[in-house]
Amino acid sequence: MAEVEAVQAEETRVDKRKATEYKTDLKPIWCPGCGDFGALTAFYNAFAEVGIDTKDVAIISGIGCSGRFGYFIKSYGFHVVHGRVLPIAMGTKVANPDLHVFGISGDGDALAIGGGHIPHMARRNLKMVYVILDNAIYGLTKGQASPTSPEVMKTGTTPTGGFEKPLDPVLLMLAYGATFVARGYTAKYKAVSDLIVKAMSHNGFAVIHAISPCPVFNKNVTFKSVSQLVEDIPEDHDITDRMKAMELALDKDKIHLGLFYQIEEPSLEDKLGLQDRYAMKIDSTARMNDLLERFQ
Amino acid sequence: MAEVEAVQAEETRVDKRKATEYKTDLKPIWCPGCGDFGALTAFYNAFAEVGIDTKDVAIISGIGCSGRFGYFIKSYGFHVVHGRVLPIAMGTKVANPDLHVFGISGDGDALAIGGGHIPHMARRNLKMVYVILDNAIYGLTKGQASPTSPEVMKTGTTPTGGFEKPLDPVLLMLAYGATFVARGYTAKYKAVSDLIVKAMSHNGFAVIHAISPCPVFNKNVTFKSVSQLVEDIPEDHDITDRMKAMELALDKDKIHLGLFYQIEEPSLEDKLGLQDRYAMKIDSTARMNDLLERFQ
Amino acid sequence: MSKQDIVIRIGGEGGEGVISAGEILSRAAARSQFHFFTFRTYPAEIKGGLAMFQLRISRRQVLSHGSALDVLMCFNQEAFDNYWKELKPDGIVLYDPKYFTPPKAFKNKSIPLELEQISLDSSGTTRGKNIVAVGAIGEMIGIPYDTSAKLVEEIFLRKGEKVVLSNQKALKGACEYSKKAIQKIDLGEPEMSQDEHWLILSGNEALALGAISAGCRFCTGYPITPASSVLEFMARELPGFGGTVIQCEDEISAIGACLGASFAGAKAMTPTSGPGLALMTEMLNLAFMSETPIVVVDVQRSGPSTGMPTKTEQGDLRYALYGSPGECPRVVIAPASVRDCFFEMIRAFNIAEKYQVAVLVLSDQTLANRTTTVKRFDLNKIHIDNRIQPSDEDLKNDIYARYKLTDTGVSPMLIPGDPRGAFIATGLEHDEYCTPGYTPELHSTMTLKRFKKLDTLAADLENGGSQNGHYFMDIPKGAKIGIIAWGATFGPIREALEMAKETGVEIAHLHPKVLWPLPDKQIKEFISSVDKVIIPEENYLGHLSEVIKANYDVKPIQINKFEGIPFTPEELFQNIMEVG
Amino acid sequence: MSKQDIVIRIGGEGGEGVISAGEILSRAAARSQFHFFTFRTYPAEIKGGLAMFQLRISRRQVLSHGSALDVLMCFNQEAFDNYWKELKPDGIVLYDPKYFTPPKAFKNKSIPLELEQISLDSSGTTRGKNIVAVGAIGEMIGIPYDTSAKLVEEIFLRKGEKVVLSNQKALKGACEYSKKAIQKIDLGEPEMSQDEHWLILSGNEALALGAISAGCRFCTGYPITPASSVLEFMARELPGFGGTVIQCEDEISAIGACLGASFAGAKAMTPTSGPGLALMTEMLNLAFMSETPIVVVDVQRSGPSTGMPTKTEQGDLRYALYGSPGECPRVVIAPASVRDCFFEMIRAFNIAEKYQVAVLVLSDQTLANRTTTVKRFDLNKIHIDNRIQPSDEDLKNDIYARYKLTDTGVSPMLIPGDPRGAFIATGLEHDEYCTPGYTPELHSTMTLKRFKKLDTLAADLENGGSQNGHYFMDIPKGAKIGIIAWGATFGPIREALEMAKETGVEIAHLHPKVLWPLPDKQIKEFISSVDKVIIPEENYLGHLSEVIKANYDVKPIQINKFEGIPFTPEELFQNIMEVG
Ligand SMILES: Cc1ncc(C[n+]2csc(CCOP(=O)(O)OP(=O)(O)O)c2C)c(N)n1
Ligand SMILES: Cc1ncc(C[n+]2csc(CCOP(=O)(O)OP(=O)(O)O)c2C)c(N)n1
Ligand code: SF4
Ligand code: SF4
Ligand SMILES: [Mg+2]
Ligand SMILES: [Mg+2]
Repeated sequence: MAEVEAVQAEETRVDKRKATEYKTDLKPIWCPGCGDFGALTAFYNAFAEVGIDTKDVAIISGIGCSGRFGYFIKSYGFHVVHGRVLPIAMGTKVANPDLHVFGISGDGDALAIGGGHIPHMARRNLKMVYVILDNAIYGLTKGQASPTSPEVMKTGTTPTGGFEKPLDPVLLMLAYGATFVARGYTAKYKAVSDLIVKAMSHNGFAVIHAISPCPVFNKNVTFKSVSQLVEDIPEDHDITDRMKAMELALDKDKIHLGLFYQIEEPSLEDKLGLQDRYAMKIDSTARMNDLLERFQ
Repeated sequence: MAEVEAVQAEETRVDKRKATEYKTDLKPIWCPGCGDFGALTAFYNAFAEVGIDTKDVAIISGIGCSGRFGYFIKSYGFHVVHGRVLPIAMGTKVANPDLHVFGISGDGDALAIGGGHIPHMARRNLKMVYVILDNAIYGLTKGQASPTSPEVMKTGTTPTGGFEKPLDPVLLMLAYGATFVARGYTAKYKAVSDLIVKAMSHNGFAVIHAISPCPVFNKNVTFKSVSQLVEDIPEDHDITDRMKAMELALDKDKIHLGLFYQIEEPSLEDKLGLQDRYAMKIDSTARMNDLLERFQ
Repeated sequence: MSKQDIVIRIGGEGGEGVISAGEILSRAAARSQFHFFTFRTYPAEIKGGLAMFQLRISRRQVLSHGSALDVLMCFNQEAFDNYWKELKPDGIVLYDPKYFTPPKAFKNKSIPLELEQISLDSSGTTRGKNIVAVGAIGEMIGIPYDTSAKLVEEIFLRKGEKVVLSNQKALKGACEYSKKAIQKIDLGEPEMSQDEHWLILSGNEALALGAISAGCRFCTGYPITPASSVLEFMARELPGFGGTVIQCEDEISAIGACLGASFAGAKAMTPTSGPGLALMTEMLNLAFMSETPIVVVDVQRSGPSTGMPTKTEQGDLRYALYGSPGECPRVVIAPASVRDCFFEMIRAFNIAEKYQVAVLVLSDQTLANRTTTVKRFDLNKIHIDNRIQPSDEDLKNDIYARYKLTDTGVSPMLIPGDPRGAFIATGLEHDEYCTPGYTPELHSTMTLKRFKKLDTLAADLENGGSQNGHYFMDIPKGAKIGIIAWGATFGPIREALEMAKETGVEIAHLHPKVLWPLPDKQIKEFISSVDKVIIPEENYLGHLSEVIKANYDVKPIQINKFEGIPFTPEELFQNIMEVG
Repeated sequence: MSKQDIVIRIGGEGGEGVISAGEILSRAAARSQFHFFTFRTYPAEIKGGLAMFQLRISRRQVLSHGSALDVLMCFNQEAFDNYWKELKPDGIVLYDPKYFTPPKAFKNKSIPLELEQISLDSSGTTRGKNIVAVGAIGEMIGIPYDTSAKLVEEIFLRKGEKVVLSNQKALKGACEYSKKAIQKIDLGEPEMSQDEHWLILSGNEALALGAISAGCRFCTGYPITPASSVLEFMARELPGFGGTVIQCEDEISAIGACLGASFAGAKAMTPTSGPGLALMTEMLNLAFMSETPIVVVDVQRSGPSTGMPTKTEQGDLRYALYGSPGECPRVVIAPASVRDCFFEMIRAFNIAEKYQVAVLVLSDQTLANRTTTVKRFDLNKIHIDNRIQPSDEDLKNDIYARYKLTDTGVSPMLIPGDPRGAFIATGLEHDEYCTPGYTPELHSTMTLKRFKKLDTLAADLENGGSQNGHYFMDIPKGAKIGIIAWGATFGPIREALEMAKETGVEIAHLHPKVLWPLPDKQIKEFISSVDKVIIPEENYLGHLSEVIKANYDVKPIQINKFEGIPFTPEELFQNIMEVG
């Protein structure tokens, strides 16, 4: 049933622009079969559906295979250093709230070296979309354990298997108080595209955990293994129920896909009154002269 | 009832050593009325009860008023840099598993600059006790907002009130998969002392979130305001129920005190087989010669 | 007694009102047409410990906190024990006999000043203790009662009429007592005219005001002594100018947010100190590689590591110049005075934006916290540079070369949202069009491009491309010795050289404010015009010395002080005469 | 044809077997009593892109990957296009006509080698493509078929008998073809005797082996090219020695864990590269201030920022020496060869432990990945230093002075768990007993103490306190030119100087391995014994040049290559003769 509906939605969906309009001339350098291709397609499609103008998009991406994302989408972008997508995205968005800001990280970029920034971005509820492309491995550095690697997994740095429990990004986001928390699977790129569209209209920090297997370095988390575990979130799930969302995230038997949680809360832009602030006509010199008075 | 029992426990408790044995000659430099005094007393008492030998204790503390902790307890210690208590504690413990390792952080030290380390320490489940002394303010730098400051609070850096939702350390620890999660209140130092004793016998990463008001810089989170909100965790709470623990943490009306969650899982020492590894008698030269063979 | 200037130190337990007494006294002095210069040390502990406020007052403008003390006001025994040695032979001690009395053997003149008792007698409460100190000292140096009383009113008004009155009474009582018990010191007639406008500013305030005047509209930071007050100042004032301030989760996030904001078109800065700066290392590299303008303020404190957070040191220069893995020069600016803090911040932003580089501004703990009289800035004379944006010509053919190779090395920079193009800023090696590339040719071409910008900047500075001097140079006739120095030692050096001049020795002085790129021509000229170069620094290693040695043909004599406290003019004078 | 040595390059699409062909060939060569030296570049992309393996083979020991090419084996057109220019005039091209054929205009000798076809014909599958390359080239330079066949067996055994056989057939086929189609090159008789023991090692392997031999038992890191393989090697091998390896969440955590482990008594190290090193800045300061021994390995890559992760550069020396806010020197060591990687790691640990300091070991991308023949280490001759522990005398009166003032600056260091005392290591300024303190006297006393250790180390090195030379120096009679250099340029320089010698020009060479503290006496001696000093570096700025200029009275001539690839001996020779 759900599937039929999805197909119908797909058919009735009117794309405002063509997905190919967002392609740059650069050919993605990912390995054949890399999960990130699905994410890229999802982005092209989502942008086409929204009909967004390339000039209004800023993609901030980290270091990793996934970090190459920005080069393949026509838009403004900043390919930053490892783990620092969120601070830089924050600056970009606050300084120019008219932009649609997207952050793209790998699982290592987001949850290992960059893990300290996420709770604070969630607290701020800045309006942006953050996509974590999770292959449960360090791809670009050729196969070391990541924070989402299954504990048993043997990798370059865990030759006899790991010894750390994996983290669940969805559960973390819920604990941090993120106001939009979803999970996709890049093999199902249409669903990912839909999540991106939804996320783009969310007034706050929207996180999409996108499972995106690495067929080259990860022999444990594969398209095959993931496909057997995924299941759409039940339709009757109340997306404003945080406890219920956590329960779904903690489900040991299934990987749930879809929107776990969404609530309306003032965004950072609202709280700081950024639109008003930037709209103000200020005579800076006069104001500075007033300020100087105070020091006389 | 609960209180009566606590008092009885207090009375029947046989301290193996005197609390004063753990005092150094250095007088704490905290302001009169600082919550951290209660935490210090709790430590002296817990150590006395356990009868631990000062030589077996290593206290790793961060930067902040709270970071001065180590100087006042007779023991080995490392007063490190801001936010890095956990990595340094990890190295200390792994290299010398016989030590009882304690980490002490302020709320800023733990959750702002140091926030990226916590999920990973939880994943590792290294046997140590981590105490977060939470005054919901930056004390040592004289009053700026911290990750646990109430959103409305006016501070040096939020002159018209803040704009970030506070984080709840207990909820975070539960999401990270920490195996021992508790909350204390330094005004009730006896309960804190009991939690420390319990944490010391936990085989894994034990976190105690200790509310410890700063009467000098925090006018919102005070002994008075906190005392009105705290409530002991119901006695019938199942400490192995993670969902239930999260629910308690999310309670908006009350600040629950006590042990939220404790489960048995192999510690990092167990998983790495550290005790066996260090007990091995290895002829390093012979082994190195063998290894070199492989490169011929 | 008449004097050119007078150095007053107030010492006591932190929190006892030592600092506030000093602050009120200095503002009252300024309103009475005095110039002043303050220096304070905070206790390192959270509460308690010895706090000290030093105030030098004169009719002329003074450039340092002075050397030995004319007046030492002791709130307690500890203050006396720690500071009496710094008194001039004719320096006097004021003390509250309730707390302690100098020993018999003590030779200087000591005058009892019963802070609490006078307060109690005149206002009915002992709370006016610090105001008594203000009144007594004010009277002694000729600050009219009315001026201080007015100030007291302004300060205490928000606490209510009663508090104002009570404090004014304490003030009055103190003045009366002072008239009787303490000899007046005549500092001469005002030089400052009534209608000149003088500001009372600390270095950190001047930095923040400079940043806002330069157009900074985005500021992030993580609290750290002694830089927090810049962040706090910005948090209070920037929103009124349409800007935004966010306290971040750490310094990495703070500088990252600034890079993001700058990428998005805003002028951005982050203030910090040593430990925080250390954490910004990787991002400073990203700024350079991606050519994103940014200003980082480093209020130096005594290190290494956590070190002595409330003490001073010129210890970060080596890091500022060289502290980056990979080849990544930074522009480094060190203001030499409170006034400079304002103007050098404007220069910093101008350079950052014009050359698309990271600019590090090195202040220090003393410069940050000292207050002094500063001639009011003429905002109309400030010149602002902005980043160059691509012309329509640059954008024809629908391809925008973000990292275009140009004669200056500087490429026009599009601002996201501009419909004329798009680009992806990057920390990877890249070609003109942002595409990652790793050929030997590309890397050498782009390396040269990035370094070219520094050469262009050096040439522009040389050609006076900047509004006011990026160095101070004075080569008096007959000078055989030359001092090269940087940062906040400027004032004490000027005064030390005055002293030398009085003994008949002329000494040259070069004080670059832009430390990288160095004022090459001037340094060469300076070096060749003197026989000996002396480089005094408040550090152990002699950072500037090392740079000068690496780049010029000279073997400077080093004078190094590494005690966490600044040079006094007297001590510098002695040292220079010794080694010179 | 007979030659002293031969330079072979194999190029093709990454993942096509280029690297594995080169690796098999080099091991086969070593087993046939050849010396060799390899150089490889990886594609920067994840999959695909041009990969290249260069192999220099000789009967003598060779010190570099050579200059122009004798043999270029092209797996595809791109390899030919990129590399043909580097062929010697008499260099030959081997190509697979299935993929491409050199253009008619191409003048060098070109020989078709149908990689896939030969494999198919002899083994029934095209999969032996890279083995065909091994066989054909091996035959050409005189590697016996049996030796290669044996190696093939060892390598493929875990894939099963069938795979072994099939590959051996392809090998055989290739040998047969080679005999007919490719002229043999005679490299002379073996100098290496059969019973000498030679290891085949890469720089990163040697570093890891050195660390373990030095007693390192704790290693943490965060993956980063080109240092990851050190971490991965340690993860495989250290547990067997009773040690522990943990991949951390970032580099801050990695170095933090090492400091904790070292505090707890273990010898600890962390390997990284530029971007990771940048993040370690604050912790390196803590190491210095708290006097906690630690070794950090920096496998330099081309920067700044993310730069070119798979390319080389000597770009981190300035950072290594100066990159710390506050005054915090680091001991810096740069191995000059694969062999050095082993011994200098031992030195690094010895120094770290003995003087309780942070030691930075600077390797680089080429040194890390090159493999070469290295004489087997005699483990019995290795000298190990450990930190001094307090005597019972030190601990009497029940007070232990962790930061005791001593003549050497080094204080005995108790290990937690020791019942004889306790202490708190700290990053705050402190007195001998770890108590925080901020007086001018204390800070200057402790600053001097910390720097004293460096003086002691310098003197100890000078006095031969270390087992093998901390510098290489050669001043031939009549040398007017002297080269000073550091790190992996050692080999190419030695060979360039050989070339110069052949043209009758003697050139002196000083190559410090310990870069801080510098071998002061030797540098002075060296500088005064030549007329001109040339400093070649694989960077833009001339880092060593700057250091030498700052510390010595000389104006070196710089030769800088900043292309992400190493010097060749030929190119160095040309450059030296030009500027010299
Ligand atoms: C500070 C720093 N440390 C380490 C690296 C090396 N590095 C590059 S990508 C990467 C991790 C890649 O994993 P992930 O983020 O999961 O991305 P993926 O490649 O799997 O998409 C690492 C460790 C770096 N670039 N910078
Ligand atoms: C890298 C770095 N950044 C900033 C500081 C300055 N600093 C010292 S303590 C502190 C925060 C104190 O707050 P908290 O951790 O809550 O401890 P408290 O003082 O409240 O106990 C800060 C920001 C520092 N020492 N190091
Ligand atoms: S290594 Fe893995 S994640 Fe990276 S491009 Fe290849 S398949 Fe994708
Ligand atoms: S400032 Fe606050 S937290 Fe710090 S010692 Fe004083 S009361 Fe305690
Ligand atoms: Mg990944
Ligand atoms: Mg706090």
